[in-house]
This record gives sequence, C-alpha cells and structure tokens, in this order.
Amino acid sequence: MSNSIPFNLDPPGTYLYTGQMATKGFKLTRFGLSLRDPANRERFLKDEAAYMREAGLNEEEIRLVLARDWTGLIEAGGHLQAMLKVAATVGQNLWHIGAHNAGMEVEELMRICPRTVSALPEGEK
Amino acid sequence: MSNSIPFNLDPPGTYLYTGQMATKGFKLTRFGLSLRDPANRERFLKDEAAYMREAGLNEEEIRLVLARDWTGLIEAGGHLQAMLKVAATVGQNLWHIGAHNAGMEVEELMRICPRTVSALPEGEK
Amino acid sequence: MARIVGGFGISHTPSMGLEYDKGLAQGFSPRWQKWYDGTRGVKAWLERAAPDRMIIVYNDHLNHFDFSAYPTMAIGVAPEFRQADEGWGLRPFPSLVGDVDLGWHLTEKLVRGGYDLTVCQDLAVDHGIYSWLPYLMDLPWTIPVVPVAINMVRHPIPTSERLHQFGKDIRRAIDSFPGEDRIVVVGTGGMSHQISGARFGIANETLDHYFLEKLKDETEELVAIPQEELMRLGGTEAAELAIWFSMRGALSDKVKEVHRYYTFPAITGCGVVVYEEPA
Amino acid sequence: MARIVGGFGISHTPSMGLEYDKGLAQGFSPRWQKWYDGTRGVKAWLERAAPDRMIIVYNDHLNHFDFSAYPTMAIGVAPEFRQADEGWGLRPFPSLVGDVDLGWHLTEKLVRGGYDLTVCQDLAVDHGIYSWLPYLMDLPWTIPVVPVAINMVRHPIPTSERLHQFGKDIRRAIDSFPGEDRIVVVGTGGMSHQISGARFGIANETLDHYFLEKLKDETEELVAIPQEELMRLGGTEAAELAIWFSMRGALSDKVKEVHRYYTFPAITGCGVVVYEEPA
Ligand SMILES: [Fe+3]
Ligand SMILES: [Fe+3]
Repeated sequence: MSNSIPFNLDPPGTYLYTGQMATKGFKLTRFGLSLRDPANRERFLKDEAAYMREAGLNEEEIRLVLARDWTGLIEAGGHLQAMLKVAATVGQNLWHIGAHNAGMEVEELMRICPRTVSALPEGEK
Repeated sequence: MSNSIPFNLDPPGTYLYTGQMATKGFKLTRFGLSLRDPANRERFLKDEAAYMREAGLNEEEIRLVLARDWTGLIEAGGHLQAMLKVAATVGQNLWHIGAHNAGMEVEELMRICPRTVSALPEGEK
Repeated sequence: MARIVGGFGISHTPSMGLEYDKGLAQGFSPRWQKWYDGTRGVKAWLERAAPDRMIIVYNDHLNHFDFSAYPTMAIGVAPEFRQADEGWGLRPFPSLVGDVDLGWHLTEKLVRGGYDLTVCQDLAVDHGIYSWLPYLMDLPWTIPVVPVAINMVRHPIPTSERLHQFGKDIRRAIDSFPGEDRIVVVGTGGMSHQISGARFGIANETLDHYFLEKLKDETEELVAIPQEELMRLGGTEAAELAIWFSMRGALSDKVKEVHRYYTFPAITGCGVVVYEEPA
Repeated sequence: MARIVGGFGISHTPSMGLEYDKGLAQGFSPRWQKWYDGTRGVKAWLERAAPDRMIIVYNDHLNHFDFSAYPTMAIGVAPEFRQADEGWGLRPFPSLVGDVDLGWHLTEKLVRGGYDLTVCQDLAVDHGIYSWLPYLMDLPWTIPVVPVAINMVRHPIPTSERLHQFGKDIRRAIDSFPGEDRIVVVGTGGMSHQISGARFGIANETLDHYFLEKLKDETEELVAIPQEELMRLGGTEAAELAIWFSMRGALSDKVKEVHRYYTFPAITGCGVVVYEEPA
C-alpha cells in the first residue's frame, strides 16, 4: 500500500459523514452552502466574522473558519462539499483542504497524487 | 344519496390533483403558497395584479384571481391548499371556495353540510 | 430494548385547531365541544402510557413543503420543529421538541431497509399535528417527537400497502433502538371529507365507522381497499386514512382498543382510536 | 411501446468539467486530453443511438439540495433544469430540456411501485451531469431528460441492491410508456476517489477496472459487495459506483458492450462504459 494509506474508514484517514455529523455541523454546513450565492460570497468577504455570527455559528466554529482549519471544520461536522464553498470563496481549493487533512503541503500532496493502491474486495485477487 | 352527490371522481364533482395538474398550475400554486408569508400578503393586497405579474402568472390566471373564480383557478391547476391562502388573504375562506365549486351561495352550502352519504366499499353493506 | 407501548389514529383539520383556540377564548360551539370531550380519554391514556418518545406519521398540506420539491415521505430530524404559518398567522403554541437520536436511528434503519426518506433537519409542522396536540398534551411539551410526513396533496400518493408495511418496519427499527424507552406511535389523517369540487362537504359516517371498527383486527381488509374507492365514497381527502395504517402496522396483533370516539362537526369526519400493547 | 435502446455508466467530477472549459479556451492538459479522447466513442454511439428521451440517474453534491431537506431519491419533472452555481459561477452552458411526460409517467409507476421519490418541479443540476454532458452532446441540447438524484452526501445512502432494483423498475415503467420512443438510461457516479481526510487522493485503479469488467455480466456479484468495502478500498466517494447499478438494472441481459475507457487524470478514477440493446 503506497503512502501507507490505511484500508479502513477511521479518522484521521476518513471522516464518514453520518447523520450525527449532520446534526452537529448543521449550521456550519448551512453557512458554507450559503456561499453558493455570489451576493453572499461578497458579503462574507467584506467581514467574515460578522457574516458567520449572523449565520449563527459559535465562536469555536468562527475561529476554525478564520484559521482555515479545514480538518477542524470537518471534525466539527462541516460537510466537505460545504467547506469547499468556503475554500473557493477565500481563494483556496480542494487541494488545500486535502493537504490540511493529510498533514502536508499542497505541493507535496499534488506530487504524490494519485496515491495508487491496489486491492479488491475480499476473496478476489 | 343526498344532494345527489355522485360516487365518482370526475369533474365538476371532483378535481383530482395529479402531476399533470401540478405542471399546469405550477406558477399559480407557487404564487398562492407565497402568501403563507405575512409580508407577501401585505404586498399582494397593495396591488394584486402587479404582485401576480411579478410572480410570473399569465393574464388569464390573473383574471381568475381578480374574479375570485375559485373553480377556474382549480381547473387551471392551482392547488386547493394554495388557493386557500389566496382566499384567506382576501378575506374569504374554504366555504367560499366550496360554494363556488358547488355552484351555490355560501349560506346554502353551510346549511346543507355535512352532506351525508352512506356507502361502503364494494361487497360490503 | 425500547418498546412501543401503544398508539392512536386521529383525524386532523385546520378548524379543529382554530375552533379550539376560539373555544378557549369565548366558549366552545356545541358541535366542537363534543369532539374535545370525546378526546379527553386519549389525553388520559397518553398520561398513563407515559411515553419517553413519540413517532407521528402525518401529512403536510403545502404549508411547509412546496412543489419545487415535494417528498413522498419525509422524516424530521432536528432538535425542534416550529409551527408552520398556514396563511393566517401562528397559533399561540410553542415548537415541538425533536428527537434527534431516534430520528437518525429510524433514518438509518428505514433508508437501508428500502425507504427513500427525505431527511429534514429544518421542518415546520402544520395542522396535521398542531390541530390536536394542544388538547391531548399539557404544556410545556417535553416528549421528543419524530415527525414523518407523507405526501397526500398530489397524486401519486404511496399505496396503503406500503404505508402499512412502513409501520411494521418502524416497529422493527424500534426493536434495535437501545435503552428501555417507551414509545407511542401516532397516525393522523382526515377521515371522510372533500374540500374542493362540487362534492365539497361529502360526509360518509358509515364509512368512517366501518374503518374504525375494522382497523384493529381486519387491517388487511381495509388495506386492500383501493384508495380510489376510499376517495369515491368518502371524498378525496379520505385518502389520508391510509396514514393510519402506518400506526396500525407499528403495533402488534395483541393490542387492546382502549378508547374510540367519532363525530362529524362540520365538513370533516373526526375520529380517534387508541390501542394499547399488553404490558 | 417505448423502449430502452442502451445506456452508459460514466464518472463525474467538477474538474472534468472545469478542465474541459479551460481546454477549449487554452488547450487541453495531456492528463485530461486522454479522457476527452476516450469519451469520443460515447458521443458517436449516442448519435447512432438517437434517443428521443434520456433518464439520468446521478447525484447532487449539496449544490441544489441542502440538509434542511435532503432527499434519498429525487426525480426532476419540469420543462427545464438550470445549471447549479457550485460556488465559483456558472459555466457557459444552457439549461437541460426536461421531459415532463416521461417524468410524471415514471413518478406514477415508481411511487405506486414503492419508491418514495421527492418530486422536484424546480431543480438545478450540478457537475453530476454538467461535467460530462458538454462533450458528449452537441449544442443545442434538445433531447428531453428526466434527472434522478440519489443521496450520496450523507449516510445512510440507499443500498446497492435497491439502486439495482430501481433500474429494473425503471425498465418496467418504460414498458408501459406509450409511443415508439427510443430511450437511453445513464448512471453517473465517481469511481475510486476520496476528497477528504488523510486518505485524500487514494486511487484504486485495480478496483475500477474490476468494476468495469464485471458490471455487464457479473452484476450481482458487484451488487453484493458491501458499500463499506467499496469505500474502504476505493475511497469514500467510490460509494457513488452504486448509482451505476441503476443504469445496469434498466438494461437487459442481452446488451452488448460497445465502448469502454478508463484513465486516472488527477484524484478521481474516470471511467465510462456503454451498453447497447440488440435491435
Ligand atoms: Fe389532512
Ligand atoms: Fe459525485
């Protein structure tokens, strides 16, 4: 297995998005998705904290966004697709999120991707 | 069978709300439901035709609303529940819609309701 | 393991709620007084049953959802469910307390079991629940609820067979819900009535009594009645009776009927029946 | 009677669409050029197949729906479906033409047949469809489409068995659709990839080839693989492969594979396979 990618669904390798996560991150996800609207993107960029407070985020969630702590945001229940809207709005992209999640620099991650593994369902070869 | 109520689902006795009706009356229904919001009710009452034009209704639909032609509106695909919001906004209620549908005065309809019938599924007595 | 201790089927109509508010303020009309009196036994039973959680299968009337996206089956999973403004302002009642834990548990079991639920983390509830809850449960409302909304406003609607099976699968899902909680399942939908077309006001009390009589032990016979037949005889809105099958399906064969009442105050058959599981 | 003339399964990713736009404007990157070349056979087949209508089973990525009401299965029934703004503006493509007649026909058959579809009369479509349609079909887009969106963004998602059966039931529904129309069914979902967590970028080409190899004749074997296993080996987004089963289920046992291509340009397995029904 290259890059020692584990074949399991446990964090920090994988954050499975479940109902419990959706409850925990409801406001965070809603906030991220609000940035699908160009007018909201503009308002957010003018004053990030104010926009988030209005969206009902708590101080910890606001801190995570301001710090671009993508891993913390995903752990807090922000759905990846919603956090991706936040990243895009602040001039980052999926690679920034991935690099933060994988604990490496963007360039390093881009260099090692695709991270080839080779395995088939049990009983197959 | 009292009031000669027919045991079938054909118009004008019954207007079954199907997908085709929902397509035909999409804007009309959407307009009616917009009046669930008090602010919209106010705007509508200020200038009914203008509000409806903004909601994308065509001239015939606007005419039907202005005429409180509840039967015509239902035939045009306006869902009863949505037309009920229109009625409530203009100071009418379910009885006005029912009386218009049944072709009688409100008082007359109220007097004969409940319009008792007695029948069981086929094969039962 | 959690268990279902009983359930009830009950009609709902906007007037049922509005007349109650009016009655509290300025005295009840005799037509409606009967209904509120007739449901007191349900309230007493509910206090005895002492549920820790409730599942309410009901239907929305275009008061929350609209046709941009109208779900055939939607489950509410949120800490609270506010009251929907039906177009004439809010009634003086608080939000429902939502049951997030049971909501996700049911979602998991039912979606993986073949129900294509739309999961609502934000849901406003209309007279489908608000028209009867205020006189069946004292304030403050503390028992957490999982509301399940079934499409009854546009055809096609789900079949009676499916709604009955849905109840059975709710029961199976409860079997694997951890803890010792007592759960009550409610099914609510109008009995005979029709509120549009020239057949406005049709009232088939015979049909409603027949339904209440057979629901407990001759369920399959009722389920087999084509929904068209229910609408033909009892008015289009009588199709909502199919929702009661979910409640019935969630209960066992051994239930005892502990309360039943029926009246026809104005343009809708108003009925209720309560079933209790053996201890 | 209408009939299904074939179908295809295809990956989708946002970059697949964005790289295409960039490529048109300033030349294609070699990584992506391969993919656009590899899909030319699909375009040629589609022209030969000359469908009158198309059914596309895909998934939304929180670009239209949100968690206030996220459907497990939603069907679009409207005259047109606009493109969703995914957060970085619209791409220069028109709306899809919607197939209202087939949409309601499928809704009727499928809801009455036990699928709890959320019916969307207003629906914006994201890269689930827009990332591949522009290079498989010349403008103007005139073939009316019924889009069906499957939840893949939050667990629980529907089982592979159900999605496979869903395809079979689409086929049955088509059998009763009047006319002589030719219908193509598409299933689109990512192949191996994972775009969050420390496993970001996982690429299991072995798994993807295995899937493409078995989909036609050893469908049941693939359907039996737990979705957890697909995610464990191919990344969480590999669960979207289950959507391909709906396409496969809608086709007969007699289909011929007429095109297949696979590459791995960046962080997602990009594959396509086309099946044609015998004439
Ligand atoms: Fe109702
Ligand atoms: Fe996808």
